[in-house]
Amino acid sequence: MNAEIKNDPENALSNLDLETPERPHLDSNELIINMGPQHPATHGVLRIILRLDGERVLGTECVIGYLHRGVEKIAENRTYAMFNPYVDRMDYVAAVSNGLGYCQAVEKLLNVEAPPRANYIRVILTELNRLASHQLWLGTHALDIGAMTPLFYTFRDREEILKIFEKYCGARLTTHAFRIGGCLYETYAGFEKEVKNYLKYLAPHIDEYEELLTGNRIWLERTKKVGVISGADCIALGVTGPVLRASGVKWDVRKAQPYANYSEFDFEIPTGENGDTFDRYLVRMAEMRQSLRIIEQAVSGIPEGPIMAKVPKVIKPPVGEIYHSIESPKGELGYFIVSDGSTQPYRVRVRPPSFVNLQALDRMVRGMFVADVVAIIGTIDIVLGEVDR
Amino acid sequence: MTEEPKSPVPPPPDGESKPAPETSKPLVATPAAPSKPAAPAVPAGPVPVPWSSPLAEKYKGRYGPGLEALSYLGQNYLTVNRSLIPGILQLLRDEDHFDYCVDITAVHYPKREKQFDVLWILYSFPRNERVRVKTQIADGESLPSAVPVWATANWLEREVYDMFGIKFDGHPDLKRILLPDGWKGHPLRKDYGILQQDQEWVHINLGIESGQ
Amino acid sequence: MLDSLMSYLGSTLTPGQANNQLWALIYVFIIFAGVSVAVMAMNWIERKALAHFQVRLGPMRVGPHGLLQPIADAVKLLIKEDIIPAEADKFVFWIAPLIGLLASFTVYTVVPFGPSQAVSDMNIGILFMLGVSSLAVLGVVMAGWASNSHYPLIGALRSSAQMVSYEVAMGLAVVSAILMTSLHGTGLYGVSKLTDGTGTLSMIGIVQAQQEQHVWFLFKFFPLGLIAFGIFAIAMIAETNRAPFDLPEAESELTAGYHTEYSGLRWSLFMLAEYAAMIAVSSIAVTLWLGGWMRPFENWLSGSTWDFVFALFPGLTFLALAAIAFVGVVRMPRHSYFRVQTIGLAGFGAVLALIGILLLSIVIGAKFSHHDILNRTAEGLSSVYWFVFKVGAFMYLYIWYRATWPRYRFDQLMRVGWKVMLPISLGVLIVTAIVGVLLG
Amino acid sequence: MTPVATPFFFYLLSGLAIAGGLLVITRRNAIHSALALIVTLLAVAGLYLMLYAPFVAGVQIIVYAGGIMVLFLFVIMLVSLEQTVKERQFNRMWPVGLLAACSLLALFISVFAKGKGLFVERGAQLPESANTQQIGVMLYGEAGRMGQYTFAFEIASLLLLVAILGSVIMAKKRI
Repeated sequence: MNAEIKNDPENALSNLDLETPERPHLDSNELIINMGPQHPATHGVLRIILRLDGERVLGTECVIGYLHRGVEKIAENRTYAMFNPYVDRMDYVAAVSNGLGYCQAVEKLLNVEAPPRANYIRVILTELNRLASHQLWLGTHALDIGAMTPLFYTFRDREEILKIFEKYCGARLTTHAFRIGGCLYETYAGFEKEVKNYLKYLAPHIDEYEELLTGNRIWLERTKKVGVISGADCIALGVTGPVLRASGVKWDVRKAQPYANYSEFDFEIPTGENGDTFDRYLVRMAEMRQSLRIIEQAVSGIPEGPIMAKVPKVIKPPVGEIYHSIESPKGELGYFIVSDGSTQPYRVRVRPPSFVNLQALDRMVRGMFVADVVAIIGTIDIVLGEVDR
Repeated sequence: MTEEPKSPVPPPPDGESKPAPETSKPLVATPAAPSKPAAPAVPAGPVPVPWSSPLAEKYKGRYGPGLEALSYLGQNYLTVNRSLIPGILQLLRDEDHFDYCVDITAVHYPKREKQFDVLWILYSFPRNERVRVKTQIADGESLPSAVPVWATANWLEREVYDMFGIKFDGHPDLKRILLPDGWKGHPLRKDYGILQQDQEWVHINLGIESGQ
Repeated sequence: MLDSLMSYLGSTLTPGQANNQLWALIYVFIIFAGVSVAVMAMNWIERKALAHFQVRLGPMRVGPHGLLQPIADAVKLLIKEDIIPAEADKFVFWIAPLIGLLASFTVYTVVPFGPSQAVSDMNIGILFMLGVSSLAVLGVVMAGWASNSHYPLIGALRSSAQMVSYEVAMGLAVVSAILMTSLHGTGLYGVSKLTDGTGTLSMIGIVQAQQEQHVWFLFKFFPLGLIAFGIFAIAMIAETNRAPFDLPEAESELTAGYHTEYSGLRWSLFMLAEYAAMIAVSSIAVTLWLGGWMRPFENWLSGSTWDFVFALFPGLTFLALAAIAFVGVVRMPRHSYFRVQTIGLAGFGAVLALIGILLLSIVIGAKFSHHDILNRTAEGLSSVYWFVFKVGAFMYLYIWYRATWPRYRFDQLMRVGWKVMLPISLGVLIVTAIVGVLLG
Repeated sequence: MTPVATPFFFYLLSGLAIAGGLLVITRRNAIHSALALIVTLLAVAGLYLMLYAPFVAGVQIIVYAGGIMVLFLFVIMLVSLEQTVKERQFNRMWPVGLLAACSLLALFISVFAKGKGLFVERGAQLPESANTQQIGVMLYGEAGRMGQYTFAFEIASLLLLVAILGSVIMAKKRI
C-alpha cells in the first residue's frame, strides 16, 4: 500500500529518468516519493519526484513552473524603463545583479556607456548583493544539512547589507537600484564610510561561519563526495557560476568578458577540485572574500563625476538584437533583447542561471541518498523566482 | 581554463567605422572608449555588417549560400538555413570548441512567412568567444533536437516548445516545462494576449472562472 | 491516616520496597507532575538557550522573558483541532502517541532520585529501564505506519532502525558499568577484587556500589569508564532522536518525520514523550556513571562540614534564581505596558526566594536539631537536588548539540552505530572484565 | 515479601495474553495482529514477574517486545498489505493446525486431570534478588566450576553467530 510500483503509467517518470545507472540487486519495491512543492527544503515551490530504492535515489524529475509569472511576456508589453523593476522579481535574493544585467543589455542596445562613477556604484552594490546572496545561501544550505545556527549568523550580517540598500534606494530586497544609462540616485552621505565599516565588520564574521562549519566532522561527512559533478559534465549541462568553478573550471564572466568596470579590479577566481558539495561551499566562501576585495578597491577608488549617461526620456533603441550576460551570484545571467525600434522590447529572453543549473540536479543526485537531495538542492543555490520567471 | 585567452579571431581588415568595431573581445562594453557616451538613440542605428573571420569563412566555404555570417554591435551571429541545423551545431561544438550552449530561444514574427527565429547562443571556453546561430522556421515545422550535442538543450528546448510550440525531433522528453501539462496555447507567441489564459484549464483545475 | 503517612517518612526504603502503596502513589504523582513541569521548563529553556546561541531573543512576549510561553503553547495545543487523516488507521493512529508516552513515563518508576526517593527499587532496575524505553520505538513505528503517508513511514522506519541499532551499543556500555559494580576498587586503579554476588542490576544498588567504592564509574578504571560513558552519551542522543541524530524528524528531508500527520494534543503527547525520554536516558547516564544522587567531590571535600556546605546548595540555587528574577525586575522598562510583567516577575522571584529560604531552613534546622524526619528530608532534598542538577547538565548538552551540529545522514549514522560504537563498546566491556579480574 | 493481589493480577494478565493471542490469529490486518502479539508478550512478561523471575521478564520485554516485534513491524510495513488483507486467511494447512491444537488441548486436559502430582516439588523459593544471580551461575558457572548450561549456551551463541554470518552473506552483494 505504501509503495507504488514503478510501472504505474500515471506516475511513471520520463524515459530519460528510467535509465538508471544500476539495477537494484534484490527486486525490492521502488518507492516514488514526491518532494514539494510545499516542502521546507526545496527553497520555494520546487517539486521533485524522486524514485527511490530504499533511501537511495534512482532518478528524479523536477516539476517547475509554480512561480511562473510570464516575465518575458510582460516585457513585451512594457517599455524598456517600465520593465526594469520586473527583473528584480526574478532572482529576488540578488535583485541588484538582475538590474545590472538588464540595464547594461539595454545600454548596449542603445550604444550608451554608463559613466565611470555609475559603474563604481554599480560594482559596489552588485558585489554587496553577491555577499547577501551567498549569505542567504549559506544559512539555508546549512539549515538543510541540520545546522541551525549559521542561518541566524548570516541573516544578522545580511541585514546590514540590506540596510545599506535601503539607505541608498529605499528598498531592501527588490531594489530597482539602477536605471538604463547609469544610476538614478547619488550615494548618500557617508556611503563610503559605511561600506568600509561593513567590510571590516564582515571579514571576521566570514571566518566565524567557517569556524562553525568548515572543520566540522559532520559537515565534512555530509558534504564531501556528495553531489559530485565533473567539469565536463558541467559544461555539457551549461552549468555556470560557483558550481562550475567548484568542478575545477576557472571561468567567471567578470574575468572572461568583463562588464561594468570589473577589469579595473584585482581579484581572483576561486576554484575547487572535486566538484562536490564541500568544494562548492568553499568556492562560495572564497568568493565572499573576493567580493570584499573588489568592494574595498571600488570604494577606495570611486571617482567624482556624473552618474547618468545621456539617455533620451523615451527609450527607443534601434532595430536589432543583443545578448548581454553578467556573472550573477548563481551563474551566468544573460539577457537577449530584440528591439523593433519601438518603445517596447519586441522580445526579452532571460537566460536564468538557476534554471539551467537546476537541470544538473538529476546528474548530481543519482545514487545518492534522500538526505543528500536536500543538500544538493541547497548547493546548486537556486531561486525559484528565477527558475520559473 | 584560461581566464582571458587571446582570441584567435583577428581584427577585421575592413575599417568600417561602426559604433562598436570588432575587437578581440567583442562583448566588452569598451571601457576604454568613453569618448562617445552621448550617442543619441536615433532609430536609424547601426546595421549588421558582414562578419569576417576564419571561423566565418570556414563555414561560408563549407555551406555557401545557406549561411550568412553577420555582426551587430560587435556580436557575431550566423544565419543559417533550417536544413543545416543539426550539422552545423555539431561542427561548431566538435571542431570549433563551442562547448557551452548558453541558451536556446525563439522569437515570433507573425507577419513573416517563416514565423519563427530560433536561436542558439553558444560560447567557447577555449576561444572565449560567443556566437549565435539563428534559423527561421515556419509555424508547425519542427527542428532537430540539440540534446545529443549539448545536454543542457533538454530543458531549454522544452521551454521553447512550451512558450512557442516549436517541436524538436529526437528530444527525449518533449513536454511543457513551466506551464501545466494540459495547458492550451503557447504564451510567447505574439498572437497570445497578455491577459489571455486557458479558461478551460483554469476552470477545471482551479475551480474558478478565471484567474483574473 | 496521617500516622501511616508519617510513619513512612522515617524509613530508608523506597515505597515499593517498604510495600507502602499510598506513598508509592504519592511518589508516582510527584514524579509525573515533576516530569511534566520539567518538560515545560525544558521547552522554555531550550528555546531561550537556543535563541541566545543564535543571536536572537527567543520568546519574549508571553510573560516576562517569555516565562509563560510553555503554558500558552500548551493551551494552544490543547484547543487545536485534532486532525486524523482520512485514510489513516484510526485505532493505531490514536494509540501510538499513548504508547510512546506510557513507555517514557513508566521508566521513571525505577529512577533513583535519592537513596529512597524512587517509586520502587527493582532487582532488575536497569534492565527494566532499557526494556521499557525500547518499547517507545513501537509508538514511533505505529505512528508512522498509521498515518498512511510516505514521509511518516520513512521517518518511522528510520527511527526504528536507528533506535534498534543504537540500543546494542548502549546496552553493551551499560553492561560494562554493571560489571564495575561487582569489581571492588577504591579509585582509578586502586585495590580491586572480584567478589561473588555483589554485582547488581538495581538502579539504587548501582549508585550504592559507587558510594561504597568511593568512585564514580566515570572515573573507574580510567579511561574505561569514561569511554563507556562516552558511548552511552552518544547512543542516548541517537535513542532519543535528537540532533545531530534527529533524522527521523529531519525537517529538511522528511518534513516532521513520523509525527508529520499529527496535530494538537496528540502531537504534544509525542513531544512530551520525547522530552520525558530525554530526561529518562539522562537519568540512566547519571545513575550509572555520575554517581546518581551523590554530591560532587565526596572524596576530596569530605567531612560533615563539607556535607553541610553542599547541602546548602539547593536553597542557594533557588535564591540565586530569585536574585536573577529580581535583577530582571529592576531592569524592566518603567512603562505602564510592562507593569503587569514587572509584578509577575517580582512575584515569581518572591516564590523562588521563599522556596530557597524554606530549603535553607530545612537544611539548617536538620543540622542543629537532629530530628530524624527533618534529617531525612534534608538528605533527600540534597540527593534529589544533585541528581536533578546532573540531569540538567545533560539537558543543557542536548541544547548545545542542537545549536552546534549539522545532521548526520542515515547511512553515516548506521555506520557510526555499528562500525564504531559497537566495536568500541564491546572492547571496553572485554577490557573492563580483564582489568577487573587481573586486579582482583 | 508478600505478593500483591496475586489472583487478580494472574487472571488479568492471563486474560490479556489469551485475548491478545486470539486477536493475533483473527485480525486480517497484519499490523493489528502484530500489535496484539505485543500485548500477549507483555502479559507473559507480567506473568514471569509474578513467578519471581524478573530477569526473564525483563529479557522478554527487551528481546521480544522491544526487539523482535519492531523487526516484525518493520517487515510487515515494507511488504504491500492491501493484497494480504484480501487474501483468504486460512489455507489448506488447516487440518494440520487443527490436529496440533487438539493435541495441545489434550495435553492441557491430561495435565489438569493429573493435577499437582505431575510436577517435581522444587526446593525453597529463592529470594527475588538471588534469581538473576542463579541464572548467571547456571549459564556461566561460579569461580572454578563450569555452569550447568555453559556448554549449551555457548553452542547456542555459536549457532546464532553462524546465522548472522549467513544472513550477511545472503544479503550482501559483495563483501
